[in-house]
Amino acid sequence: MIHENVVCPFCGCLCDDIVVTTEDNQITDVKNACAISKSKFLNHHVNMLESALVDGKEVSMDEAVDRATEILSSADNPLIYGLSSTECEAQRHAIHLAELLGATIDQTASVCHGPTILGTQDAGCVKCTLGEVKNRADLIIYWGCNPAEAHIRHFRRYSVFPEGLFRKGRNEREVVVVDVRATASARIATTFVKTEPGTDFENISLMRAYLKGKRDSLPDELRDLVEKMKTCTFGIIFFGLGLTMSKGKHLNVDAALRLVRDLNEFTKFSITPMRGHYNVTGAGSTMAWVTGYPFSVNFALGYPLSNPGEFSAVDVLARKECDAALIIASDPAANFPAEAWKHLADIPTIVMDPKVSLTTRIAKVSIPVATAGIEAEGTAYRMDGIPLRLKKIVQTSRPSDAAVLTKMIEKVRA
Amino acid sequence: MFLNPLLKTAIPVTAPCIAPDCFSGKSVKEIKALTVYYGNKEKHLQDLFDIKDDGQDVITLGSVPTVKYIGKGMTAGSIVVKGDAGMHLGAEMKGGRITVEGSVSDWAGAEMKGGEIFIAGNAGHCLGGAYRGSKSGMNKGLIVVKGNAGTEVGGLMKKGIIVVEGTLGDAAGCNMKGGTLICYGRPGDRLGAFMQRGSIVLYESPYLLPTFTYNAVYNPTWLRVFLRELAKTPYKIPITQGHIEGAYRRYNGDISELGKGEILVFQG
Amino acid sequence: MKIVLLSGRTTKQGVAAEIGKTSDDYLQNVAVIQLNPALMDQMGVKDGDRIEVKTLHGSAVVMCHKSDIEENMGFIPYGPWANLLIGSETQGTGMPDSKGTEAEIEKTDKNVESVDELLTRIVEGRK
Amino acid sequence: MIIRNGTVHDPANNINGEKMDIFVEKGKIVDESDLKDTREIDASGLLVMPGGVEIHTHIAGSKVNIARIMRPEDHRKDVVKKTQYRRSGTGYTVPTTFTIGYRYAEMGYTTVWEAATPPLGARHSHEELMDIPLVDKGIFTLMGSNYFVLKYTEEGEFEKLKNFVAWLLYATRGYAVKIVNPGGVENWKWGKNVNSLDDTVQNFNVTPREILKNLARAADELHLPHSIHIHCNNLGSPGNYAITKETIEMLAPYRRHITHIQFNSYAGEDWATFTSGGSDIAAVLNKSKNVTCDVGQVIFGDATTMTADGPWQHTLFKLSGNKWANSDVEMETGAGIVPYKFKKKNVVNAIQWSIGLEVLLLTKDPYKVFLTTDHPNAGPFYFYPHVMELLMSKKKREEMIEKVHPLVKERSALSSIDREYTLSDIAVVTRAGTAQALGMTAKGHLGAGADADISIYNFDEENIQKSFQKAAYTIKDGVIVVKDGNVVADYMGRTYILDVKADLSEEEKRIFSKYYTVQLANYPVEDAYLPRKEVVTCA
Repeated sequence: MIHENVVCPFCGCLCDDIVVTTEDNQITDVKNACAISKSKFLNHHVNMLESALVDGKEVSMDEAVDRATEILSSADNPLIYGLSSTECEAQRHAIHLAELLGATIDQTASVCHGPTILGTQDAGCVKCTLGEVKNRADLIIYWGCNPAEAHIRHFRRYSVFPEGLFRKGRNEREVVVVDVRATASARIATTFVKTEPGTDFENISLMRAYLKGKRDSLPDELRDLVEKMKTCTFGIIFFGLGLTMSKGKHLNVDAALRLVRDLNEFTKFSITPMRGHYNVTGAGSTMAWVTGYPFSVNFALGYPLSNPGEFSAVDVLARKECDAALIIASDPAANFPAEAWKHLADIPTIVMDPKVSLTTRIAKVSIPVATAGIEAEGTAYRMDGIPLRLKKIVQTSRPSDAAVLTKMIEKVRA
Repeated sequence: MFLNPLLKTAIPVTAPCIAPDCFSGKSVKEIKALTVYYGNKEKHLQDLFDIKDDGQDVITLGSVPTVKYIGKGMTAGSIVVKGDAGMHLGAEMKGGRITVEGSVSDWAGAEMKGGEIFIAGNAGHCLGGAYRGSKSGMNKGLIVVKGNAGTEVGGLMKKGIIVVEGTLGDAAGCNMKGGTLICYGRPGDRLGAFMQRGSIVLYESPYLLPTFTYNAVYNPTWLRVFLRELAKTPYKIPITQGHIEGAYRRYNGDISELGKGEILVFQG
Repeated sequence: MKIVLLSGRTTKQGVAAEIGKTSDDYLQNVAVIQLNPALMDQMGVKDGDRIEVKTLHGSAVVMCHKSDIEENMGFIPYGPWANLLIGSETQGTGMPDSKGTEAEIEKTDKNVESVDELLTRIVEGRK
Repeated sequence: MIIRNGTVHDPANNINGEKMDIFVEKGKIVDESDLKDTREIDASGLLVMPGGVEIHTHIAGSKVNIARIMRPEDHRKDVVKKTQYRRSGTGYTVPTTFTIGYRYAEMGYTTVWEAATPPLGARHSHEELMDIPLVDKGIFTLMGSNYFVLKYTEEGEFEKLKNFVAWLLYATRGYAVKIVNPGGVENWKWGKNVNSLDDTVQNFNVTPREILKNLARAADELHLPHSIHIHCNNLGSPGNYAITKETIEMLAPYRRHITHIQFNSYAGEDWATFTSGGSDIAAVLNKSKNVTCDVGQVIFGDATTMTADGPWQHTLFKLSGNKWANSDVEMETGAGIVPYKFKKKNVVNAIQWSIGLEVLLLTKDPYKVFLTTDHPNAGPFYFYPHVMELLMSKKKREEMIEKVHPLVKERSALSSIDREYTLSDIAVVTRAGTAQALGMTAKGHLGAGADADISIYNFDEENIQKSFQKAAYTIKDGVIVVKDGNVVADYMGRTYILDVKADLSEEEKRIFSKYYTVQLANYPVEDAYLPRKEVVTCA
């Protein structure tokens, strides 16, 4: 059976033109996909979590869910974390569960583009959908990101190469890569601007001062860049963790957002974060419409309260503040500083995941679930905020994240 | 009133009721019954503290590093913490005084509008700062820290004074719109990022952002008056005659923004 | 040798993670550090040699790969090995310092820990 | 269910304050003879009206959510605790979805319309609507700068345009054609705007006038229940009442609804000479047919402005110095968000405040002008009861005028207006009129066959605002969802969509696949997002 227009559940590009062939409920071929996407579709059944586990022992699904709910209900300060690699329906249920439990809930943005959100909360954000870039952009800047390895089809589908309404293709666009090392992405650039690690804030500040007419001490390379930005007809900055994770974090992003704001005095300019996980944007969206806040939310007082640094997962774990944890579609033992995830091994941790992960290895309860976007349908939001419908292309007896969470909610309410 | 904590875990306690405004006019029995949260569990104050009426109006606490929002929004009276305090100490306070004999966690004095906070140990991040998204942080009042402070001290500050005798983390005075920040130790990097107005006074040489420009060496008249007044406070701030009469190098910035902020570096 | 440690995504890491984090593919592609050949010569190491990386927060043994990165830098893909080396302080943002940490590197005979060994060591160390 | 002995205001059925009983059976209003369920609500001494019908608000979708994400400082001031029946949330200018549903229902509103959905984000709007409980709801689809609309207007291909409008309403599960600063939003994609009805849109040889006329005609010929819903050009600018007047007049004889007309009723040359154009606009409304409007009444205090009018939002960012978000959507539209604070002592703000009231009071037929705050652009929707009080009481208006900038007395006619709204007038501008303008035949009245959406108030003439703030009962489809001002039930309302059905031509499909970044097959909103859909026939 051939499934067309499948939405890829890997990165924030959320490519929706994947063609997947299944035979006897097995994926046998994947077309249009990048290497990672192909690996995800073709290996989705490899290393699966075979059965529900409590303390390493196989149990029935119901027993695992019962045990998980008992642990969470009796905790004084439970943490729910993950969400970015599952569908919005599951996210909405997870938020509801957090509310009922009086838990802290955080999603993976806090260790990814969380600083981007903090920057936006200070400065706002001048952005556009990816099609605007394809149709109009004559200057494309990738700053502190490496789409050639992380968002592999971004160049081809959305920015550098495609023909758009007002741009014929690659030769009508200037492409600049700004990074601390010559990444694979730098190879497709018209210009590569190499910067010293940890100097983005200084560089952007100088560029902004230049735009305000203070022209001293701006290195030639940056002056050429800012002149290009001023004089293009439609410019865009795509930025990544090079800005959010390095020294300055949200202030780096804040500066970049202000730079783009300033550039709109001269021309049309936008900026868009290169979101990592395929539905991390959705996690921020669902949390925002239900609680008002996109991440790091606490329900201990019966209403939502947010404060990254206080209710963010890394901080809550590093300070050992939580006494139980539910991890949904994420692997903090692989992604968090060891200092932070160690605490997950000390408390009863519950993991919902289709696969064996580092966190399932240290968890008290493991619950196998369907892989969203392959075995379960639902909504996901692309990095630019466009929602698309994930498809179910393989049948499974495993419940979706949303179904397991619904059960937990019923049990907590009972 | 003396509150001896009975807390043995790292579970955070939310207790904005520990404030003179809330205690005043209440009997000991009523105070004991005030609502606090231990994690997500609603409790009475007496469940978490051994409360003794010591006949004083001052609220005295033992070491409470996990207790948040002590003195939140208080308008008068006094709190003494005989040890460490948790996050949001004195947040949005309008008057009165808080003394911490140990160290405090992040957001102490955040968005405060008056009153005084004295910290004998270290302070965390966002001291006298703003909550995310706010238009302004500290807007009047005085904070004195004997030890070190974390990042983004005095972020979005509009009015008021912050004195840190130890070192500062990065981005102190970021987005500052007014007020004065004084540091005696090593200031962190990117001081005054996005600064619009206000003054940062330093007694060790900083690494300055390239968007601050040198103006002059001089002895600012306002600073003399200011330091003399500050010396009168009971906090033993190490102000010398030399500081009052000496010369300062003045830098202004952040020129990527309005650029009317100043950083004064003591020269001698 | 002192370097600035960077971490980030690689395609190989992405592909391997989808096979499974306990797979050999993952170990081969993620427990690695990319270094400049000149620096490697200076250290007397060649492609595939083991390197111990130490920071304020911890240490990890990884395999060394040639790359056109700057001489004063080292790149480790996101994953449990990189995460042994970074701290959990987020400065009130939620985000730990994942890029730009200072590190010390040296050649070593120690083995590269597998995911299981690494987990066992840390979890056992807690008890 | 019998609602016994209430004082009923059902102006659509010419019932203006009669003491009578209302009968409800299976979610509908029925004649007494059809009643089986004989439970009673004693409404003696209480005011009974149809449930409120909101015609223009911003409650769901991408720009609302960008505003939520951008404004944590807004949420901290207004927190909503969970209860047995109610989810938690935050309120103030951009409330969370659940809180929106509760607050509308608590005021006695039972139907609300999200007024501006970018087609590509329609799925998002519907997904949020799924989390807005208690009320019926739906979306208007943004079309004023859509590529195909511009293309077919330029080419003079009206039939193709009409087909495309129908298809887009189907694909987005939209209910009405929304037009925001026609042409200006496309020009903003190059950092520019349009300033008159006859300016040319860059790269397209069309004018705002042509876009408006074509869409108005399409909406009429498709027999859409609601007319085109227009956010005029030059919104927010001094002197813009002229373009508003011209827009209303040149669109005759087509039906048209001008939204948040306060923002488009400004006289004067610049900010210094800023004056109300409210009475001029009311005069135009009084003499025109087939036109309705809502006011977008200013509420003093915090607001969050959000609109597809990107160029205006850039101007507002520069005027206010507040943070600014912009979000352009490929092939279709854009959006801008800027927090704003309306201050009593600010002369422009004070005059803006007076204009909404002027238009409401000087327009003779209440079926032409409706109460909105263009939530949250001019202020949050839950201030409606405050505005009702000002409409019903000249004394309250005078008290307010004394508190605002004194120039209001010179630059606005408000202080000279004696009219006081009756309860039936209130019922028209919040219920009967809006339902009629929206073509919702089962809403806005209490005649047999209507939906049993009923609000009951403990009305106190001395305390009008308080009376309308918390309904004694809000009944939705015959279910009591609010009692004594508190939510007492968990209930899911319907989503209203149209029965339009159209296909794209091969040529359109080709253009779509070339210039959009999503597959056409993934574009139309699936039924999964309409848990309770109500399909309205266009006739």
